[in-house]
Amino acid sequence: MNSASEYDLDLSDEDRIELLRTMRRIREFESTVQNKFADAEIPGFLHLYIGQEAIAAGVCHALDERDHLTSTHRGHGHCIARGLATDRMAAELYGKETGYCRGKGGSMHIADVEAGMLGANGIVAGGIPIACGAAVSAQMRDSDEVAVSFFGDGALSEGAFHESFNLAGTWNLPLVGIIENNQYGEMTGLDEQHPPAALDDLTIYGEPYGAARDRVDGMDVEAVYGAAKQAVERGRTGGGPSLVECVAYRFEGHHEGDSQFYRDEGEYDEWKQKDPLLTYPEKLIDEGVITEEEYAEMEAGIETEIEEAIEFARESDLPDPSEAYEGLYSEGGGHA
Amino acid sequence: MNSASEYDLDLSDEDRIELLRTMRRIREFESTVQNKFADAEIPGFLHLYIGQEAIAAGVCHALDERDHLTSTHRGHGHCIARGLATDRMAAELYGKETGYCRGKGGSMHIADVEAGMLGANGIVAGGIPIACGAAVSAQMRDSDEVAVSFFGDGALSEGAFHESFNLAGTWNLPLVGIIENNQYGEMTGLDEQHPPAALDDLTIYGEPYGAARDRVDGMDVEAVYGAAKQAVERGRTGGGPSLVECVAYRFEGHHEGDSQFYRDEGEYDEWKQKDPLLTYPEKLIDEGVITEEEYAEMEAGIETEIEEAIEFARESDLPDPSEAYEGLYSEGGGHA
Amino acid sequence: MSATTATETEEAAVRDVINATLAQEMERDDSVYIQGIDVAGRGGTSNILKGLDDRFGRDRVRNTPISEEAMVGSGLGAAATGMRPVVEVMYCGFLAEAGDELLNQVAKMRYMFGGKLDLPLVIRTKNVMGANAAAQHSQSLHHWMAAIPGLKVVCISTPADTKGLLTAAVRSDDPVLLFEHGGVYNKSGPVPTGDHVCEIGEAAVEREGGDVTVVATQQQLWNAFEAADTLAEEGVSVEVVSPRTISPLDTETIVESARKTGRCVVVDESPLSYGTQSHIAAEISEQAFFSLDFPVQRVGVKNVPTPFSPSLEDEVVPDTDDILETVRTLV
Amino acid sequence: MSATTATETEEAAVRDVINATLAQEMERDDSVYIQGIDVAGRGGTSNILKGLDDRFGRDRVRNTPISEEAMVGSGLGAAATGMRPVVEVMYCGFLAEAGDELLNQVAKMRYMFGGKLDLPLVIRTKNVMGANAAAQHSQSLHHWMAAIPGLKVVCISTPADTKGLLTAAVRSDDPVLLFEHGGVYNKSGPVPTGDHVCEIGEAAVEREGGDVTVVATQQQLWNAFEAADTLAEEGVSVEVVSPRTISPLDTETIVESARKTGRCVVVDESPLSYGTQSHIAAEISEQAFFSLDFPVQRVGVKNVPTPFSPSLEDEVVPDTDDILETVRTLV
Ligand SMILES: Cc1ncc(C[n+]2csc(CCOP(=O)(O)OP(=O)(O)O)c2C)c(N)n1
Ligand SMILES: Cc1ncc(C[n+]2csc(CCOP(=O)(O)OP(=O)(O)O)c2C)c(N)n1
Ligand SMILES: [Mg+2]
Ligand SMILES: [Mg+2]
Repeated sequence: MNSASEYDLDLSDEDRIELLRTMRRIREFESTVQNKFADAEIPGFLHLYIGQEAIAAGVCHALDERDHLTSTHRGHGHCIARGLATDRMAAELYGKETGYCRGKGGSMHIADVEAGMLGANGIVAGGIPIACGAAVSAQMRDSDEVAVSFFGDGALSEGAFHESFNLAGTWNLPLVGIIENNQYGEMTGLDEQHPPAALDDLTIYGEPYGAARDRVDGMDVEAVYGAAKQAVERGRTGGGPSLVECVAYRFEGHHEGDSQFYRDEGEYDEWKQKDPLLTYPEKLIDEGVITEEEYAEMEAGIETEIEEAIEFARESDLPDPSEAYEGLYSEGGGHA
Repeated sequence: MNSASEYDLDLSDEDRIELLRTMRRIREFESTVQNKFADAEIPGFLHLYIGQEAIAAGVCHALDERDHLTSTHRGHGHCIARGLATDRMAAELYGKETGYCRGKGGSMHIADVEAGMLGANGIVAGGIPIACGAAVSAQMRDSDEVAVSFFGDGALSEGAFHESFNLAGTWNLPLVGIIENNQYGEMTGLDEQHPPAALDDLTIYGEPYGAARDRVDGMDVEAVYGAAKQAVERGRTGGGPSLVECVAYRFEGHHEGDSQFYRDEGEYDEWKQKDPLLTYPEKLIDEGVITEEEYAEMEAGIETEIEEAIEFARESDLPDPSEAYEGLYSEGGGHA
Repeated sequence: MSATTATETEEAAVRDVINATLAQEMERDDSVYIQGIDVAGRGGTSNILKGLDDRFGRDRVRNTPISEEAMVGSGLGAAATGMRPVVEVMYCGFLAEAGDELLNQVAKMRYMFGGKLDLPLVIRTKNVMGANAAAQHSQSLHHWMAAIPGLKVVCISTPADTKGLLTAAVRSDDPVLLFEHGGVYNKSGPVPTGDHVCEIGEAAVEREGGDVTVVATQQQLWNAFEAADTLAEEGVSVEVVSPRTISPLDTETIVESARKTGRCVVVDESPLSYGTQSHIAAEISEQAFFSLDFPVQRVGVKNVPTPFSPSLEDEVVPDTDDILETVRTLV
Repeated sequence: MSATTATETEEAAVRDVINATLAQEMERDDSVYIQGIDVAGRGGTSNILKGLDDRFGRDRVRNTPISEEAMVGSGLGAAATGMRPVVEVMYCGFLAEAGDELLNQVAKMRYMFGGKLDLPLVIRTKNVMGANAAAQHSQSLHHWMAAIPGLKVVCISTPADTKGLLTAAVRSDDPVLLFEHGGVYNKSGPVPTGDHVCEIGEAAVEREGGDVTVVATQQQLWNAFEAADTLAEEGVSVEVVSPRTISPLDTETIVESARKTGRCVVVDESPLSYGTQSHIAAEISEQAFFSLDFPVQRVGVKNVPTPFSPSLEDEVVPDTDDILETVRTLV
């Protein structure tokens, strides 16, 4: 597993502060909506990203505006890292008409295609073929765009992953797969879901496809950035697909309401030591990149942002029931 | 690519004659039905196995009665090697009520579950999950049965292959995959269908699953037998899944009617040198295992067998139209 | 053979009946086993299977990787070779991941092979509507599976049915897709205590009535009961019919009721185009044509995926008011 | 907007019209490309695409590995990012391999994302019945796709339709599933020479008549023409309606014809249970109820997979005689 030191990083102080800010914004958004969900303000499912912030932040920092990405059921972090607005995200979670999907999608389906965000996805591995298609499109249009797909360790067992990477290998597509290994698929550990041969290094799944393989500390945002940058660069310059495993941990339940009966004793505490929102601020403060005061200020600003986002969501209207019949087709609704 | 000499073979003269006989019977059956198809006696599709006989013969020789197998659209060879009767096979091809499927299946669906033959399959990779399930069943019943799935190089691009082998690796199932690499999927060469990383050794697709990998000369029946025996033994003794690539060539079109525009100059002739029905009889005669006369006699007997099989098929009745509504469920037909 | 008559009953919720019935069948027959995502530990996506792993061991309650093709396909292979698998597909929308296995393998294997092969395979899944789970998780897909000849499709609605139909499904030598429903798991009612088997392919007249027939499934059956109560107060006598099996459909029972009342409403959560309602309405319209006073009315989803927002989902998913309103147009 | 009126026509077979229309659209718009198994070289499974690879290059006529999920899913991703893919799925039964992509991604993406996203994706596939191809290859599945809100489903039947509907499909900003038919590829007829676009969602009255309405699709439309000729000789005037688009269905045109004739037969190759016929019959029965003299009759497959043997397949697949027989019960 690679740490940041294995990569040739080009991060300025501003960049590093930006990485921290992104992670902090994700964490704040997630903790806040977690509370609102507990208060029954937010309907439906909620899969929190808490613990995995370094992955979204590190990867998205390596992307350009022109790139495309697909996400998962655990997608808020990717959206925020991609630059989506937290108020419209919150509004979507609340099912409001001001949300990114006008309330039609909710937590599992936030998308902003104009921003290159081809959607969260409620289907495990559902985003991978779509990203693969964005990579085909990028290649055919002779652009140097790259398509990045985020997915969990569990998604590696779905045929959709294999067919997409096989196509990407065959066509030499600019597709970057980011495996977020958070140790579990739902409430089942990795060892029940993968052959022993794969457990130590999930990127082995990319071997037949000729994907460039990399395995990094997913709790270290700079390591993730380093790996992602290499993979993206490779895609951009015609080097074909890559598969990057980010080894991390999910601190909350699979979804809100999960009793978390399955965690091993001490496991949580051990991982908690590596929480990027403990370690990275500390590191940047230690290294003098940011002062404690500045960080506190950043945090306060973010708290305000998220509070306002929630306020925006709360105050927005629910869509008019008639909207249910709009938006299915280019010409509108669904009646037939 | 392994030749026979890499394996510890335990073939008696009788075994070797049996292997020859099986291959010869497949070839005779195939050439005969090819003619009958050309004469429009046989309806539907016909995918011939000519050129690949050594694979079915070698693999099935390594199996016991209690084992299970699944086959493909190109399945006649597997059926014959498994011991199915050529008359009931021919009858099925003719759509007659005496056929293995009472005329309901035809060439692409011959099955004899009692004989452990879980069916040809018109869906590429369609048999693999089924064989995987037979392997689950074998394991759960504490039997030492093994499930063997034959499939083409093309099937490796289907999600069904990957999900099945991933499960087999995770559960350590007695599943043996036989890749019949005949250089083409339909009319498209391997290089358009697989990433460069896989072209030299298709068993790389089994790597993430921890499958034992073996690659043999699929034109050499003894080599195939040797590889299959190892893989089967491994499955039988709790060693988990294997993936064996048999490198071979299909001498006829993808299906009858194929113009074969896609073959490279000289390619056919080169492979023809390795035709197991030229080389193996020669070898056994050279080595004194069988005399020329005995082989001629064998051939004559086989010709008679297949002629009679065709006669049986011709003389059998087409199923009564009312039979169309029988056999859908345990209690009978399909009306509802 | 008709539904076994069982006199003793006890009150139970659908979710507990599923658990108890599976336990009963696993006890009865060693070849019955369960596989699916998180079926051990968590007890399946709705915790329905809680405790079965401890009771029957991890060998018979098997967590699979997230691989629906392999889950369903291996279930088929195991069913063909001596086992009786019960596969859980968490949400019905995930059935599509095993589309080939369902359409081309499970449904066709016996027929294609000449009818000789028993395939005792049960696939349990659930329809979900009204839980703000959005389009991929909020779906009703029994109609989609019923459109495939070769699959028996059962929808469970009441606790008693649950026992009878699940028992029948596990004992059946044919592939049965059992659609549970997220909105029905916590419904309680009397359940026969003895051996109770409902014939697959038999509908039930749940309430007798003379004025209007309401054919309804799952959550909508409970809405239909509610509507029938309200209408009874208004002096309208509603006959409520539960198809129970969607394929093969017991048209006889449904048509008989339609002939009697001459007025029918079919309520289901599939889309109005090409959904269950259309087929049931077509059968009634054809076979009870000369007895009908009014056209058969269909209540369902107006051909959109299920939207997430409560205000939208409430609009889209039929409720008791929709049934009331529709019945009132007929009387 | 109605079908463009084009006066000049030329005789052509459906297979050639598909080829020419795709060529026309690829010429017109650089973002149109084709992908599928063996589409280059062989020209697709029925050689329909012959020559397009030479003309437009291998970059725009792309052979894929045998990976339906990736074929359809990548088509979707490309459609969402500026391209207009035309994906060939060789036989309609293979659609099930891309079940998730069709049900959960292609059909729902625009809606789930709030309606903002154009998805100009065409999926061409073919129904096959009557070719002794057995259950997995001999299927008719337009009803199965039509049951998914969010997919536009088109069935082509005549050469003129082929041009009009395929052109519309490629230019559409919505996902369109185009069902071709093995038994229709070689049918010839007049085709408008100019730009010819048929509105998706509009049925066509192919022949006017006053006594009976026959609604028929694809191969069965040609059988219906034949039946109408025979019946005309017997003095029965048949109106033949081609739905053309199966979803969204033009119920207006169909119901109007039913109201006029009062007698209807719906002929299609989907199963009688939960097939196209049931939905069309339900719509007619509901909307033309008071104009109908007899119940709507459905002709289709009696709920079995397609058997291989000619004697069995002939029994199962509707033919002109079945139409004749059914119409005669109504007059
Ligand atoms: C096709 C499909 N099967 C099952 C599910 C149910 N499901 C939702 S999340 C999940 C676990 C996914 O695990 P992983 O990919 O590791 O992502 P994580 O939740 O750990 O982020 C499962 C099984 C689903 N959404 N889609
Ligand atoms: C799911 C699916 N997709 C496509 C096809 C069409 N098809 C039939 S055979 C074949 C080629 C298979 O290639 P391979 O697996 O190498 O087997 P071979 O024909 O060479 O024996 C294809 C694409 C199919 N039958 N099933
Ligand atoms: Mg995970
Ligand atoms: Mg091949």
